[in-house]
Amino acid sequence: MAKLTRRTTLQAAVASTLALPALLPRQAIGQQKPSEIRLGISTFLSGPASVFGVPGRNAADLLIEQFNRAGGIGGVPIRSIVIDEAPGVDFLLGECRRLVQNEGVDVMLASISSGSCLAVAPLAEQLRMPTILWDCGTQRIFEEASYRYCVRTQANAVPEIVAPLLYLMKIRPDFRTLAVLNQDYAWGRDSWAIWKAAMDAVKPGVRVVAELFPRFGATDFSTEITRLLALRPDVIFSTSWGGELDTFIRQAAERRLFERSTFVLPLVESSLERVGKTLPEGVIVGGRGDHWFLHPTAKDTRILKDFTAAYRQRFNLYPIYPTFHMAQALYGLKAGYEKAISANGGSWPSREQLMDTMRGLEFAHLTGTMKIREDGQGLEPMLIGMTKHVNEYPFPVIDRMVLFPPELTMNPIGTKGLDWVRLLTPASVQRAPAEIPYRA
Amino acid sequence: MTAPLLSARGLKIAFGGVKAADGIDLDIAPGEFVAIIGPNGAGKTTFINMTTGYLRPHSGHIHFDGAEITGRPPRSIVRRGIARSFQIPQLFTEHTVIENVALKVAAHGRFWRPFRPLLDAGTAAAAMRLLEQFGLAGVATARATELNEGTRKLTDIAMAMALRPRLLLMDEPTSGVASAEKFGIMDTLVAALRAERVTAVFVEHDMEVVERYADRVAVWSQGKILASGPPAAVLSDPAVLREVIGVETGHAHA
Amino acid sequence: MDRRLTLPTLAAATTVVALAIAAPWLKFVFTVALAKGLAVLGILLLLRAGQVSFGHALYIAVGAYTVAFLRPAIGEVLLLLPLAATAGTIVGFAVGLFVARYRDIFFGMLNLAFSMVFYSLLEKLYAYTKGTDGIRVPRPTIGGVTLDPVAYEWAVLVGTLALALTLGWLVSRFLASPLGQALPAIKTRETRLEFAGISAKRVLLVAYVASAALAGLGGGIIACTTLHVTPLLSYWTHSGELVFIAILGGAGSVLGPFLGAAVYELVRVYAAAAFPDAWQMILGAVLLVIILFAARGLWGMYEDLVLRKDRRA
Amino acid sequence: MTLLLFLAILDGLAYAAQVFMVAVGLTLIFGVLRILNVAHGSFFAIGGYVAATLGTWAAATAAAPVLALPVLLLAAVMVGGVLGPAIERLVLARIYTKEHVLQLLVTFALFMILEDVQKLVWGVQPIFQDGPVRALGQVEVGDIIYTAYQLYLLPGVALATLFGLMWFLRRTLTGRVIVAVTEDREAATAMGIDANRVYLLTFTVGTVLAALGGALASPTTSLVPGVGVNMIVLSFAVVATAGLGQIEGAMLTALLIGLGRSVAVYFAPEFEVVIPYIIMVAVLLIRPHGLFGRPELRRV
Amino acid sequence: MLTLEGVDVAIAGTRVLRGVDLRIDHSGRVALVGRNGAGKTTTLRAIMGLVPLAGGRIAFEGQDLGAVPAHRRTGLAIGYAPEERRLFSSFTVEENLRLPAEVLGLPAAEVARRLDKTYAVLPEIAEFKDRKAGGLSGGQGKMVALGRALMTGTKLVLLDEPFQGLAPALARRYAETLMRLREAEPELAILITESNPDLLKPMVDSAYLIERGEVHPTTL
Repeated sequence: MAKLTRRTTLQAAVASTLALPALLPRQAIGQQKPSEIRLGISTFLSGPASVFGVPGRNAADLLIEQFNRAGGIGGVPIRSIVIDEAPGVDFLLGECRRLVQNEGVDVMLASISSGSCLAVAPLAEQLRMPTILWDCGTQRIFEEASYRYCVRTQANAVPEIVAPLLYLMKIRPDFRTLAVLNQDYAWGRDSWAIWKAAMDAVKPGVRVVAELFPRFGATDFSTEITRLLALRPDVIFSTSWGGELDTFIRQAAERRLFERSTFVLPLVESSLERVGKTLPEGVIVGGRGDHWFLHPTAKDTRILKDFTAAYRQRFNLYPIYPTFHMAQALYGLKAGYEKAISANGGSWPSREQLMDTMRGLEFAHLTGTMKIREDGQGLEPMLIGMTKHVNEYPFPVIDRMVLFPPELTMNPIGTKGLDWVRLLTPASVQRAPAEIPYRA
Repeated sequence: MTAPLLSARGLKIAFGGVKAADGIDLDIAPGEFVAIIGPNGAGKTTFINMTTGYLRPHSGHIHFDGAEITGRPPRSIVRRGIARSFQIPQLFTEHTVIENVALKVAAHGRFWRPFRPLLDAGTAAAAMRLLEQFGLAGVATARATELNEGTRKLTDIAMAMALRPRLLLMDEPTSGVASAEKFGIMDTLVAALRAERVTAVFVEHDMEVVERYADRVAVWSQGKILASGPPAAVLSDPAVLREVIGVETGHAHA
Repeated sequence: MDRRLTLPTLAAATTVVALAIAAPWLKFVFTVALAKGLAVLGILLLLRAGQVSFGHALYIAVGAYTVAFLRPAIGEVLLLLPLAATAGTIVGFAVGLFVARYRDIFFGMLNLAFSMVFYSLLEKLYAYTKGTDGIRVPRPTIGGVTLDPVAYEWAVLVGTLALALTLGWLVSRFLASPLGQALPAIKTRETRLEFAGISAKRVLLVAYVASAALAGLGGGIIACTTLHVTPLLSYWTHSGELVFIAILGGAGSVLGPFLGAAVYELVRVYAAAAFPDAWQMILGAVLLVIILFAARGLWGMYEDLVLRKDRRA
Repeated sequence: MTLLLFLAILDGLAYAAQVFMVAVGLTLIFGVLRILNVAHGSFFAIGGYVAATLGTWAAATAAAPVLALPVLLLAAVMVGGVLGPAIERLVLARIYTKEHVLQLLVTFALFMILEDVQKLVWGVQPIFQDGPVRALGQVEVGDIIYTAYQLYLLPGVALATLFGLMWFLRRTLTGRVIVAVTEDREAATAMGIDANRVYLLTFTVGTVLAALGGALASPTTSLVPGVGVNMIVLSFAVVATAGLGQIEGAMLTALLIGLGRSVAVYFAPEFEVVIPYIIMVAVLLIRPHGLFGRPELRRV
Repeated sequence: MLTLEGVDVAIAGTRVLRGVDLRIDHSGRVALVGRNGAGKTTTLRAIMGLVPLAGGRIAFEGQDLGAVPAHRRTGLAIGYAPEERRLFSSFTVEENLRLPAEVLGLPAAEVARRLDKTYAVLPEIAEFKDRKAGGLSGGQGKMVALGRALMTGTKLVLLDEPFQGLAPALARRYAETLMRLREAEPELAILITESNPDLLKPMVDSAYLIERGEVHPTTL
């Protein structure tokens, strides 16, 4: 393969195209134990979202090595093939087809971008390709269609936004004004819509003083910050991430915006190490699930400690939520295969058997156990807390943690998240579990 | 005298202080063949540019066939029946001679039919007829870049004729052409003009050509018309000789 | 049509079908490539006039979103595609009226500006476009028949191939017409056209609208193939990609765009497979090499090879 | 309201300064070489990355606050001084005689290559080095806190660049040589000017300016893959609106865009994204060759 | 001093100069006359290295100019006043004059000396030396172009159609200037092109006729 692709002439490209399919005669349903599990992974390797994509890929490399050292899945080693989803849907769908029809991939782990997931899911059905949606956040996927070949091993936008809102209500119930600053693209708009609907339900009458949607990829927020400084909202909500969130935090800190308003940053867990103690104490932190390398209940477990150590040793960074999401996908896949194999009397499961097993599956991963619902949606708790500066780390840690269970934050099967959040009541806040303080 | 085909009154234009036209009055009668002579930079080409709409005079008026055309865009003026050729022939270098002419034939007729080939039967025939008239049939399929200067000049004029003008303005039809060729070229084009009954004005430096072919000569100097009349009379006028000394008189060939 | 093109055209069409039979995943890749090739065919028209649009992804997106928006009401490819082309034509005419007045860099930049405004709108008008998540297009019928996925993919590929052949032929006819032959005059000296009684602006406008229609159709096909459209379709790098393909394929022939598009997609696929972290660099290097050493593109290389063979024979 | 407007103007000026710094090198290069350099955004990004790298190194030394600002300039000179001549000699010099489309695409190819080079060198983690901002401290306007970097340094550097360039082009021999080549390459050659050297020099200066833009932006923004992409489009809009090769025009356009954008953020945030394009289309409608552009005389 | 031997030049595939032989001696004043489009301008451009030679050889003081890039030729003490003036319009007149001398790296005193010399020959341009070249009239521009050529052309100046487009009064003034130059700089060689030979009669000692790119010695 590598040898073929290195040729650059047209003839060679055409010739290799012709030759490749012949190299890989595979049956559509392989009941026999394969020599390896081929795992296609789509992630961002270029562009701004590679901040998540590359850590996700790194986690996959690390865990697949670990799995393979321990005998792979059901005795079969895993081999991953990574593709870049940055060039857009038309390219990604072509690549997925190539992976499935040419590379003989057995399972796909699809995508960070919600747009990619929405496009890949129907293709997975068409190709009968077991697909795990490993990081994309949109709740639309399982609400608007049902898929046999797709499951998601993490939560979705609904709990990811509802949990920080409930936390805010618990910590600072008296806020009256709020401003939002989100990236101007689907996630920024979606997450604001959920927040607004939920907030109007649990605390009617909050005045939204500014809705700022700077351009996706913006490099400067000083105008927005001036405006926020002038408006002095009680709360500033932002689901921004990556470089833009870092920029916003730095610029806001330099201009002491944090002193005037309470910040709710549901994705800031992924920026903590980079922004360091520039991010002051008292900021509400989320990480799209119960992911943190100092997870309050899992931090002393072997599995998390080893992973964090190995990840740090290899990449010189602490793991962030996309690495946890990737780990969940891989642990889920492993658990699914193993359960299906044993249900199948020890013989290798078909794709359909695998996917049927995935539904309702409960599996252990880095920070605990989680469950995949019958509709394919994963259920995981939401870890929300507040920044605190400690001496052990050069960046903020999370204190006053609350682990919101899915029952409290996730809409049931058959409902639409955006409708369901309108049914939340101030009483929902009362059901929140107790805070867990940070412990070194 | 019949009403003039072209009538210019009080044309003025200046470029950065240089008066290229400083009150030009000129009438061209139907069927005339008028030469414009004068030193380089006297405003001869500027007159052509104003008449064809490329430049707008700062003041003055031009009428063609009784209608005012001052300041109209070139394409509107072409449509009314004034075509021009260029001192440096404006050929489409990537095309053959017949394609060049055919394009102008089509421009005058069926230009906006997007899927009809340029060289369809009608257009090709019309183009070929023109080429024959100009003695260019032999080079019809040659590329424009392969031609010598004289042939390019003729092609350029044939292209202008393809627009079926009533008035043709030619900018130095024999410049850059070897002396041996100049009369041949002029014979060919004058015959073609006569056959099509086209009125023509040409800028020329070569007095032999002017004497031999022009019905009338207009002498340009510093943006003004110094004299106008039959070649024999004008070219013996001492004032003209003095002012228009820049025109090659032939003695330099000695 | 130039008879020299017949053989390579047939060979190329046969190759596409043969490869798609041999490797099913190529059906999709080739369909997208041919659809982009249609848009590049439009770019070619403008290149003939010496103008480069750095915003033609706009019309691809217009076509694609037309299909996406109308799909709930109209479930038929044979209706959706003409509508996509029509939408491209209409938007192309409106924008063309404005941009046809400008040349060179200004022409390129204004096209870029319009495409970026459109891109922003697609992202902004979240209520209608679902922003960057994009709109899913349920598989439409073809000729009233609901096809299974594989048959549908074949039908779209073969249909696109037929469209590419037909439109390629029409464009080559167009280029041979007086109107098409007048395009180079805009590149060199457009006053020549004015002195022939022809409005250069109108000539360019015709070419522009045609290019927009082709790109709109290409976008429609892309929507019917990917079955999911996102605003990224109209991003300026995608416009750059179209120009890239035009130069890669070679502007000398109507086959160039399709050749270029197919090679571009294949190079990208193989570069991405071999170097997932640096495929863009490979593409850039290919482009650089083509421009520095074979500026007439792949078609120019082919011509050189064939001509040399002819001379030897 | 008045206060808001005043604040909007302050923000607009700071933003305009950044926009100008990005666009000025591009417009200079276009003025002389007649090449619209798509790789300009990459130079911006690499300038930023190198500045951040050097800044991190400087921050570790004892003289951190003193070094914070000079390293920005150093980074720009390093990046421009290496990449500019290398690219001009190895690539651009081969295509000056080719069509404009090809020239544009060559820089597009360079952009694609540099984009990945930058990723391979600096990775995908956002990099942030705000030493210079911290070194300069804060300023209070009313009860609004600004950073001195944003309020004084950026506009100051932009003005210094503008006047420096104007002085350089009008008052120094090298500058006048550049202007002479811009006006008439052949006549300049006939006057003894080596146009190739002028091209090399101009491209290098333009590259240094692009890198300086990036270096100046690096203390206030995160460097991530793709940070250069957005800059390209914005600076193209500035160059076309200004009139090609017009440095003062670039400043005026940057001001229009900066003020337009900040007013939009205050009063109609939905329009913020399209402000540069609206300004561009509006200006070109009225002045088809840009604010300061002169129509080139059409040849018959 | 300057010899052209069998010089061929082709522009866009058309041969513009065909085997041109031409010779200028020290302090020689030579006219090159011919009609528009005959190849006069191309001859001067070939001498200045602005068009590539398709054949033949140009030598200056025995040195083959083929080895001297175009921008080095003013350094050989050749000055050139192109047709159409081609002044740098955003510069002042004096900046235009200074530029070629400064580009040569001449010391400031030498530049000043040459400037004084130029103003002495062309006193009228000293009057508007601070005006922008873009605002000059045609005649003024011609004078400045001549002055600019004199700033580097201490051995040879090439004047391309200096009289073209000048009103008779201006042409007379320009001719007087050339006569003055002849007295001020007796050593200076001059090559003038012109379509009107009579204008040059009083000021040259030999002449060539150029026609269709071919050059023959002639008398005026």
